[in-house]
Amino acid sequence: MIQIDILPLAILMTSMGIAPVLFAIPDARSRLRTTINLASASAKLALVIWLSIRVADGAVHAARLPVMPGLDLVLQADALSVLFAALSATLWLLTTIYAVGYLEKEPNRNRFFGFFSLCVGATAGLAMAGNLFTFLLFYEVLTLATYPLVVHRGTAAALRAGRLYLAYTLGGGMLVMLGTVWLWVLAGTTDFVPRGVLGGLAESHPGELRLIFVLLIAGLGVKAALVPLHAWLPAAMVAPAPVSALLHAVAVVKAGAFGIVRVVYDVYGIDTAADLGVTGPLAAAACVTIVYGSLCALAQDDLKRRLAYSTVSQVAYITLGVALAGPVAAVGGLAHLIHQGLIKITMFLCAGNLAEARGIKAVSEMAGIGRTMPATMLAFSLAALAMIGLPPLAGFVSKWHLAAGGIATDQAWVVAVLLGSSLLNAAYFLPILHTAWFREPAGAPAAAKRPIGWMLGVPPAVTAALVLAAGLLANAPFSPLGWTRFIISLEYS
Amino acid sequence: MNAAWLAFDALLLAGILGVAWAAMAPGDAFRAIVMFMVMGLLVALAWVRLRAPDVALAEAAVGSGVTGALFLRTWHALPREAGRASEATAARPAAPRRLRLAAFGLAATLTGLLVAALASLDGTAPGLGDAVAARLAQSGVSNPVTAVLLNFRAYDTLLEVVVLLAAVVVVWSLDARPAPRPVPARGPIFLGFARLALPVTVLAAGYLLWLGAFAPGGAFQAGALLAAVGIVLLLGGLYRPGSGDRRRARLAFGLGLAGFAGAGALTLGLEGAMLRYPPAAAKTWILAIEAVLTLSIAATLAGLFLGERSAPARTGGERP
Amino acid sequence: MTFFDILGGALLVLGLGFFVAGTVGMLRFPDAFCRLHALTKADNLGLALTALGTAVLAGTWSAAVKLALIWGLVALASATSGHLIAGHALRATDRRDRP
Amino acid sequence: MTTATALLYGLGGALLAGMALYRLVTAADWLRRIVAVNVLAVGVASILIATAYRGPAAPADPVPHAFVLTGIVVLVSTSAVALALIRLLHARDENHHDSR
Amino acid sequence: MIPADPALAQWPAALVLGPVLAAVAAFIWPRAGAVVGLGASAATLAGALALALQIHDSGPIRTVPGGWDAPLGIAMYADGLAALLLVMTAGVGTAVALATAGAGPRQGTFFWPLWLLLLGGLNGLYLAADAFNLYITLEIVGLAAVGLTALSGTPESVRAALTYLLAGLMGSLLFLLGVALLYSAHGRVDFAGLATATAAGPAVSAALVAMLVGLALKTAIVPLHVWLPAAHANATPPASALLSALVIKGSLYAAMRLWLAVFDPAAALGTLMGLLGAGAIVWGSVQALRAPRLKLVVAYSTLAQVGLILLAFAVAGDDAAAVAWRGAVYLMLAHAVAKAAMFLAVGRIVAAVGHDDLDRLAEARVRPGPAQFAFALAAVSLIGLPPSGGFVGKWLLLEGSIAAGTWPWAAVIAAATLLSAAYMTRVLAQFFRTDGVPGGEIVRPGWTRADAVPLALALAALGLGIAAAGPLALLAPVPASGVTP
Repeated sequence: MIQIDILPLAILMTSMGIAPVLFAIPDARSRLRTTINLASASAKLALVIWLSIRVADGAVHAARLPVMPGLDLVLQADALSVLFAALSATLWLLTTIYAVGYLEKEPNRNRFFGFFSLCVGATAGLAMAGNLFTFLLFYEVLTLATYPLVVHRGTAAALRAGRLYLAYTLGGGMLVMLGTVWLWVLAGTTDFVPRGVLGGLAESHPGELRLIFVLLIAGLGVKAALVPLHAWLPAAMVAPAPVSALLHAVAVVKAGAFGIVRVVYDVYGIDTAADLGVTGPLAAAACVTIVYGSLCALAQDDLKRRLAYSTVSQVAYITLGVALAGPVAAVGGLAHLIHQGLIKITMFLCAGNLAEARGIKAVSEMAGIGRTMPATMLAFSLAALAMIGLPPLAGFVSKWHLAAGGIATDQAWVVAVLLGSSLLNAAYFLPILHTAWFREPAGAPAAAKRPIGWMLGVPPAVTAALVLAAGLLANAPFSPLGWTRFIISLEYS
Repeated sequence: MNAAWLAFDALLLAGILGVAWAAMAPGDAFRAIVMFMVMGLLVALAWVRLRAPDVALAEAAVGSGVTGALFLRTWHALPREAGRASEATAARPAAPRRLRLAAFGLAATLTGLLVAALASLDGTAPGLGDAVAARLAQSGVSNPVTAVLLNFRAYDTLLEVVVLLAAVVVVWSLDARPAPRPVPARGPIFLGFARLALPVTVLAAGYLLWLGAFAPGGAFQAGALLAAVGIVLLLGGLYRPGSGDRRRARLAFGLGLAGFAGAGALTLGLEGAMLRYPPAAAKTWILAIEAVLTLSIAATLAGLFLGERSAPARTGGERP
Repeated sequence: MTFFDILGGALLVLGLGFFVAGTVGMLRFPDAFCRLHALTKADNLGLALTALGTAVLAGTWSAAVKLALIWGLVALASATSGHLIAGHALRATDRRDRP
Repeated sequence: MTTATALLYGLGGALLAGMALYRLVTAADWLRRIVAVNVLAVGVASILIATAYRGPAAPADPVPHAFVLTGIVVLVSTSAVALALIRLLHARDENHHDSR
Repeated sequence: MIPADPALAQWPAALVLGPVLAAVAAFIWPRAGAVVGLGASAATLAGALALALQIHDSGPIRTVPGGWDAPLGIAMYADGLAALLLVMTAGVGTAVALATAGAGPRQGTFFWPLWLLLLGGLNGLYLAADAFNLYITLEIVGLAAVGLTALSGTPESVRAALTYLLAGLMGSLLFLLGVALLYSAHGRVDFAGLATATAAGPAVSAALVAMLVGLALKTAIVPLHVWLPAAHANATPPASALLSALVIKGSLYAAMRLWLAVFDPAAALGTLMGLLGAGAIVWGSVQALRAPRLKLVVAYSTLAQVGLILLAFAVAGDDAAAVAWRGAVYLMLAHAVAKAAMFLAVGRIVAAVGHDDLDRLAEARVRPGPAQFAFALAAVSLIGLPPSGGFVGKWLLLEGSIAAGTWPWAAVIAAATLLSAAYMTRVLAQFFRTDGVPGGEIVRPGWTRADAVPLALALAALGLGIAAAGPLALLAPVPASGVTP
């Protein structure tokens, strides 16, 4: 039966519904487009806040539409949904402002913003997906909507990156589909239910369930950029800066990580997963990714590539937190979903500003830039330090919980991994800061290409502030950490 | 006696197979066409032997006659010069050995399959002969084949007429550059023959149509005869279509189907089932439909023979 | 075996003979004209005798009339077609003779 | 098959079909292929007619006869289209030559 | 002998008679062609929808035109499967007719009667419950299709039409051979009787083989596909749309119907069909990846898509098979809509760019955005990505093969998805590529009314993925062993 609930539908439509409008608006009418964009983005943010309040009160919001016998399209808002939805809504607003400024006078803006809002809409759908079927649907839509953004420049390099992106993500999508269908055939349901839906199947069909788990995680791991499925992410940095922000912070990699969380917690259930012995390998894979990503980052001179590899490593923290199968670690992992997003978007927006203002793309070109672009570099440095895990910044909070969780579930080796990766983070971020602040520019500093308007300046500043706040106010109820604690209290009741 | 008949059948069959092979053999196309027509006549003979006079008539008139005429017209339109003939008519220069082997394999498989199938039949399948005989009285006609064609399975026949119309639509949709037109056969002797033969043929066609109700014959055979009349008129230049005739021709082509399908719609409305005639008036319905069909079929066959656009525009005369 | 059966059979055989003769001529004679000559004569007569024989065997007047009609038409047709073929052959030879 | 005669003609039809298929695949020119298709059809028809035969005494089954009648008309229609296409193809080629 | 409810009984016959009569009118009065054509198509769509609702509520409808019941008479049978294809045909046809309404004079003159004959023939084909009846409808469809192929009048199209005609003729004669064998074995050719007839043997299996091979020729199942690429790639866009969206579905449906309703083929034969399907997927995709022309890519993708549908024949197991069949039918539906959209979009693109040479598309200065968008949306459905009809069909097919435990087929389906994504991306990349343009500003023509139809069809293909519940409800009883006696 069809079940209608305005709130989730409205949140979906605020970004998906306007996409056709944005497509139709000719390039010239940029003011109209911007107005629509910002209006809907703010509206969405407001709605998500409203939703989070309702969910905190324990209200249930669900809309469903039957598609195939027994398989419904379900939009259902629970605490975990709100976490992801809030992240994407907030960052969408900021990224949109940034993108408007960034893409001034470029061709195909209608196409760009149309697909951009489709992406965010798909993300909202992913966040509120009430079952694996719905999740798969939006997972693929996200892939499709992102491709035109990756190849937006229309250059040979962009198209190469696009092909790589599609090859990986569609392959991953196919794996998820196989896993989902198999699960559906086996369990007769794909619903997300806290603590899992498999019931007795774990005893009767352990082998099949393990295979399905591998299929699902491999498929989701592509977007989450788990090594060795990560190659598309560094390649995709040819895309414009707002798109990088979208890929790394707002939508894509997060979708993968979020999916892993859903599968482990709400399909298998953390205990069942642990019993099936699939969490251990997952944790191992996460650790490998953490270390490998950081090592690769060390070797990059191109700023965006270095950031990309750091994402590979950082997103694995989320997976790790989930895979450690303990409440504390889980809090750390989920909190990092938010923290990493805030941190990484700050860095990419700053990198974009450097490129726009001074044409700086490589670390080696950044000598002395701290003096010419202090505000930008201040935000960047803050984010970098947070990423390294300097107290009391956001990164520290999540890493601390991860470590504590590792110890709690007596897997102390995690601490070693975390320390190692933090050292590596320092090893590839501190040189940047050093070059930027303390090095003399070799020769004359690069000439200014264009001034940084408020549209380019404000968003990174805000995100940087959020990074600070997320760390300082970690114990406030609606802080990322606080909300994560709330979620985990449900999962580990 | 029986053995003698079997011998005759075997001989006839051998003749058919031989002529058929000759008809398909590479070499002079004209010879092939003539052989094909001969085969048609022999086959008609064989089918008379198998007590299928209606089909034999149709095969002789349509399968051999009209088709043969179509072949000859096309052959006539094609160039004789070897070099270009190959480009115009050849799909492939010649069959390489591997292809021939493959083809032989295919053919052998098909024949083998069929022989096995036919040999396995023990003749227990009753067929529908008795069912037809049982309901023949209600059908309105006494020739069982006509009863099947226009009453029991009239829907099939309706669709068959659709095929006929589809064919003429397609042929007329192809705008060929005026292909050379057959030599108009003039001269007193031909004219005399035409004056005498054509009316008789028309008469014969009418006779066949009327006969169809209770004896071998019917709309298609009659239509074929009339078509022949038309073709002779056109070939002989006794009748030259003008530009205005094109619409009239379309009308004639469509008429049969319009009538038949119209009857279908009418019965659907009146009787609640397509082509279920009022029992009392079945024969009237059938004959009416057949009459319209005959004219339309004749026109259509002639139209197929003539082809579109070229036709009215073209003026007779020697080929270069 | 009545007299009519024998008569009819005999006529049929005779007609068949003419057909055979015509066919042989058709195959053996050098050019179109001779072939036509052989053919038309043969099949007119041959058909006439065959038709007559069949009529005798059938033994009804209506059948006889129909057969007569058929014979007449065929005779007409063969004469005409013979004429046409001859004309074609003539033109063909002309064309060949032309330098 | 009820009688030897029917079987005989049925097998004859099978042979015709086989021969036609062989020629259809190997034939070098379109005209010959259309001839082959027609022969194939005659082969199929012969099988139907043979099926309908119930011996010299009994009347034959009219339904297969109706099938064959329909088939003959369908085939002449299709052949007419094919031949018209061949003529058109030739005309086009000729234009092609003239344009050279 | 007389159907239960005469009012009901009229639908099937009317769906055949209507288009046929309209075709005659459109042929006799060429000037009225467009009006008659559009009107008849729309009316047929309405009728088909009404019939579908009727069947959805009160089950299959069986009528006997002529009032003589089978086996002597001919039965018409309309179940959910037939109804679905009727709606599909009339729907896609109406859309294409709308797109054609403004085409050139010659097309105008002859397109309409040909299309209406095709429509009538297909309707008759879907409703046929009698092997010989099915044969004639196949011939109608075949002739009309050849006419549409040759409509563009180019030498290539004429040659293609001739090859197509010969292949189709060969196919229908093999089918007729099968009918003859069936009659000689069972003494009847109505599906209901054949389904219940006990006597099997060489004749029946020979009939099955002959019919399947014949239909495979008409459906262009690899390796019997040689005629298709040339025919579909050289016809006019509307003709290509009709040919690839509807015509091949006719013979495919016939094969499906016979498979389900008349014969109960050995599992081995099913596996063989599956293997053919896999071969078709690989061959079609590889050719699409290498094809130099846009229209050829689209044409070759048809081969692969048909191959995918064939996999349903291979999935055994009762429930699993039912699911797989539903998936196959839904794939047919989705492919029809999406492929029509795609060919129309290609037509628009070629009109704007002036050629369909794939490698030179990136250099084109004109970028018809709406048409390219429509193409992309259609591609989404053809690849089988959500939300689209293609996805739903693929899901059901996967579900069937996994439920039946036939893993190889699941793998083949996955491979098919990725391959189709590969060759579609090959085209899309050309649309996005802009750095290849030799100097000068890129021209981006805005929306025109002519873009509406392809776009609408493409969106409909996506809509099939959301609103799948209704159609699938119609298919619920498949395979209720096809025709109930």
